[in-house]
Amino acid sequence: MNGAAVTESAMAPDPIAEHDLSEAEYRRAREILGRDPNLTELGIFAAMWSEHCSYKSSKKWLKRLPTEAPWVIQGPGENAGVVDIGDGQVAVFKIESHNHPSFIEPYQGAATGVGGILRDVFTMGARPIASLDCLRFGHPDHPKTRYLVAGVVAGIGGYGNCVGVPTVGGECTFHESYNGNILVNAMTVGLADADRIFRSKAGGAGNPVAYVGSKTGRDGIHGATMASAEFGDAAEEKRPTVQVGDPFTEKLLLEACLELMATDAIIAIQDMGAAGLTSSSFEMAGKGGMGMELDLDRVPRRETGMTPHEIMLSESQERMLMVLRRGREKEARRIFEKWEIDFAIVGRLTDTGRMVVRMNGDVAADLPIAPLADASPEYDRPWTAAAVPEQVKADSVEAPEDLGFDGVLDALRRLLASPDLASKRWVWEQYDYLVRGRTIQRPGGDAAVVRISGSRKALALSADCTPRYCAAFPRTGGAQAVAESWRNLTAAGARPLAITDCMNFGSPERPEIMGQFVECVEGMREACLALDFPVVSGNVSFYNETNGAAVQPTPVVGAVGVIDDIASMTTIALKGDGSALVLVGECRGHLGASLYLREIAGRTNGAPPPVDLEAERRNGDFVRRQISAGHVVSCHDVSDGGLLVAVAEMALASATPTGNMRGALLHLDDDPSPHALAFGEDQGRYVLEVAQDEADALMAAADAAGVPTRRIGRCGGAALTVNGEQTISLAVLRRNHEGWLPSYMAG
Amino acid sequence: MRAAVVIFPGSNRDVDVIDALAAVGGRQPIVVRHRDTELPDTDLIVLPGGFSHGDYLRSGAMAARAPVLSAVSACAKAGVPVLGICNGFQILTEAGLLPGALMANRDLKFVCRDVHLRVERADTPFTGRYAAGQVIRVPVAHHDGNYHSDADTLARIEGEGRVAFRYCTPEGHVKDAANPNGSINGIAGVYNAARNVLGLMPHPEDHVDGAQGCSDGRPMFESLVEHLS
Amino acid sequence: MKARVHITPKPGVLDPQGKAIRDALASLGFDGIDDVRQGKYLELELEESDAKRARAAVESMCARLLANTVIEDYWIELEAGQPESARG
Amino acid sequence: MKARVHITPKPGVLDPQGKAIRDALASLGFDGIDDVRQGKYLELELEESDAKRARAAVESMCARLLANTVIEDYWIELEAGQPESARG
Ligand SMILES: Nc1ncnc2c1ncn2[C@@H]1O[C@H](COP(=O)(O)OP(=O)(O)O)[C@@H](O)[C@H]1O
Ligand SMILES: [Mg+2]
Repeated sequence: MNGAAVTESAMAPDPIAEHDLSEAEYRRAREILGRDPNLTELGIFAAMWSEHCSYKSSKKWLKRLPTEAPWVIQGPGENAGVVDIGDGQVAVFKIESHNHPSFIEPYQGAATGVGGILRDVFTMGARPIASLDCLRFGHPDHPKTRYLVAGVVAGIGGYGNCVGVPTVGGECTFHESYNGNILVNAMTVGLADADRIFRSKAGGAGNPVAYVGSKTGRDGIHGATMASAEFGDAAEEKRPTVQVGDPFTEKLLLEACLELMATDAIIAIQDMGAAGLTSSSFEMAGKGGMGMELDLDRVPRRETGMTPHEIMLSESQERMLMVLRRGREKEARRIFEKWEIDFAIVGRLTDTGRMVVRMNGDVAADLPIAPLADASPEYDRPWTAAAVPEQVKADSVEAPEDLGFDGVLDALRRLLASPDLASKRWVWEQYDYLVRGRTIQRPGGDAAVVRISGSRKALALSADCTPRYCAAFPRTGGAQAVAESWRNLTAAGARPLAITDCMNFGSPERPEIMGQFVECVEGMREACLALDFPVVSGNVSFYNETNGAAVQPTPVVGAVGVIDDIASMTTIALKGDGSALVLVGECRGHLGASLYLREIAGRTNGAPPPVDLEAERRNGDFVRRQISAGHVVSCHDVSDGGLLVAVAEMALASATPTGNMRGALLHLDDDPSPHALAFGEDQGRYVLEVAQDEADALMAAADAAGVPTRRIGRCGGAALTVNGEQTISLAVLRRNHEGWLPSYMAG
Repeated sequence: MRAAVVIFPGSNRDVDVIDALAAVGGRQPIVVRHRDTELPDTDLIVLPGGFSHGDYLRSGAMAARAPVLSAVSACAKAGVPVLGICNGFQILTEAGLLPGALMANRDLKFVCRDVHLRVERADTPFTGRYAAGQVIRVPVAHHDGNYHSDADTLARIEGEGRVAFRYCTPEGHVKDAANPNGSINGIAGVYNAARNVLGLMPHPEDHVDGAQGCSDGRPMFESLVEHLS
Repeated sequence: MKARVHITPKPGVLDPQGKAIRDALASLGFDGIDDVRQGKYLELELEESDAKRARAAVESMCARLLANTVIEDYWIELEAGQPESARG
Repeated sequence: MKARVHITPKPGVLDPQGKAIRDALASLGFDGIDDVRQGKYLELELEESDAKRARAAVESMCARLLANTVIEDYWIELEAGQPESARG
């Protein structure tokens, strides 16, 4: 063991605890090594076996998710998933969380989250073409919420806009369970040629290992700061653990990597994400069953006096590790120099199966790779099943009149102005959702649509989760998240292909939280199987809790579909005058766990709406067929807030540049009650706008396919009218819908 | 039309304008890079949008000092049309080819949305296919688009009819409420004295094709094609 | 009384702007620049005329809003006749 | 030698940042702030040890890149032992 490391460990008060290794894990590390690990090695063990890198609590359950389909080219296990979209092209995508850093420093935390997910995608050889962001904030009245919203949104825009990848969609909701733990999930989708996908499996002893990108600093080094020999007293000042993003360098790194990827110089590539150099080097070598030697003296650094421990664990952003084909170093270097990006050969592959890290002529770490990379711990954590929630009967929920409101339309107005349903324009207008010129469906609809240049094709993208359903009954909530994303793609006329997921939960060490996780996964599994909608990538974020209060279970689903001909894309905006409005799917008036219940009736109890996956599939397939046959003028799925909210959103979306809107005249039955029909959140439903003279045929076709439909009214006027009596002007609805977030943010 | 698109490290709306030029002009533009000291023989030079050098320090500041700007400047003097869009506009002002400066938006946020522009004159290489006073709809996407100049300069460019576009309502009224960034006099774009150099913040190149939801930007490229043929 | 506040990235925190400025200066031929750090500079015109109270107020403004102490350091100078230069 | 460069909006040029900061401070209950101006602050670590030459170099950096004199003023301080504070 080398001198420096001994000194370091002698100085650390309790290296094991500081590194967050359990006693059992420490014993295991000793067994693997046959000796005590030094400090650097200990840091490596802790990083590789951290929940974040090893998925030790979630592995067992994630394996349950279906990951295969004929169109899946790469499932989970690489930097991003890959699906075939025809014509020799693939979509590459993944979602990732940056929750904790965004709470500490909202701008930089969110910005670097975007940077990380972009790298995951271009590491695979794909050019990023769109991003989405899923945001959950604390209660609007919580003193930190406004500051966090402002910082996170500015950070996402600040990074994505600069790199030049359009941010085309996402979510933004509020709940007190996120007061001390916001969620910031970012998803990126890229485009590549099927025969030019890059992976992280290293091969070929003797091949050089290249480091490219920003210099390494002490950013984001985990654990309490450790006094090191070099830092002594000066290091008393808490070292920064917050990373600062450099989107400009990311843009250059992206262009340089894609340029090098057009050659065949790269054997394997991996971005330096969590646990930086450690995880990237172990993963590449581990996957190839290889060994690796790293010479840390050659790692570009921007600070002096860095220890091997710090260099191995730094999470400085905008960095990549690559294994090159021997002899191609010059060519690679030339490309990175052209783009003014640091390039250094920092090691080589060996066939020893060991990671040997050297610095200052000493061996700083010498570890077997396989036991760390593959044989990481796997826990079967105890979990408890969620209690089955009571059913809330529709006729037990007060009508708006009974609550002192002027009726269904006034409840609608209030719902549209509630934080979760209010327009998120204030958010997305800070994002460049148009850069690259290929966005043909902007934020505000069901799915964003990005055209694939040189073809008639487009990708449809959506990200969804309804945490209040997951909290009420995780299995249903998990299934619902998958179903809703599938429905959003369908509503745009797309063929859903696959999903990526971001599982945001509290501590898995608590059986009830573990239970939420397990049951959400099971629900997702059922939906993925029923809808032929496999999971190709994902991310788990546990420990989202403060003082024992966990976030609502939030399994966010990011979905990708393809539209074969953009001529048959639909949007949610009403278009015709007098055309028929047809509801697809069954209406039961399910109000349990609904927004009506929470925002209007002031209660949060009840079971979430059941998700009938067979009906979901039947209804969605029917809608998609009708869209591609050209029978649908506009289409919107029914989700949060129910039917009346969906129709109102269609009317509001019809606004012309001068502010004119198309209204609708609706008819709602008394069975079970108008407000249950208006605001019930039954699943598997869509509102279609259909030309009057095609409506009967469409409904007959639905009947034949076993799909329930009913006429709910027609387009017309500049207001929403219900049952010929109640009317509300669209201008009023618009003011309420658009007004809440800007006025909230103005403080 | 032989067009050259000048790319700086951090340009990112290069693809948008290259697509637009190719679609309207029928010919793929030539790409020139920031360190190049000479430009190919060309009819039109375009500085695209993006974040050159990250827009660190000031938007467009570092790019404006790049070697290629001397060549752009020489061409501009020789009368070649030069179009700077968004970051390109910022670069042209920083380089002194256009008057004024682009400061942070009034409300200090990035803004991406469609705006309406009043075309101030239709007798330039860039606007021949529009009518003077016509209102068009194109998107903006910027953080620093707040046009500013001192009073004398402003009086001069107004007096010389060098305002190219102003933010306006759909009906053509220049009003604060229609101004996305606080630009003085609602200025969205300006010409140089000879009117062969145009800088503007909005993105006509993102509205050239019906699939993009609107094609009000297309006539700008058609105007150039017509002017140069 | 005028307060001058300087806000700079903490040592060790990446400063992409500073780095880009150094590179740009080098490409303009300005050599011999080892490092550039970019920060913010604020001038506050205060009604307060008592230096002690003014400093306390600005100190609190920095901690609560002006600086992001996770990644930034700040210092305050008061200008009432003669400039001060102590670190806040 | 260390050079400190201050870049501020010219008098008369709108400073939306400064105004936003003043409003934000007011909403936090900090009254009695007549005006806030926000500028940039750069620290340059120079190899040059001669103050005169250093100042001339930084002066030229400001004129050529660091400041946009259409909207900004700047001043330079050199720090080599004792701080200077003359306006450049
Ligand atoms: N954080 C965000 N970033 C970008 N777009 C957003 C964001 N939040 C919401 N949106 C957009 O607002 C629209 C409505 O969002 P949402 O209610 O979640 O839609 P849906 O119910 O169809 O899933 C969508 O187009 C969505 O992409
Ligand atoms: Mg939807």
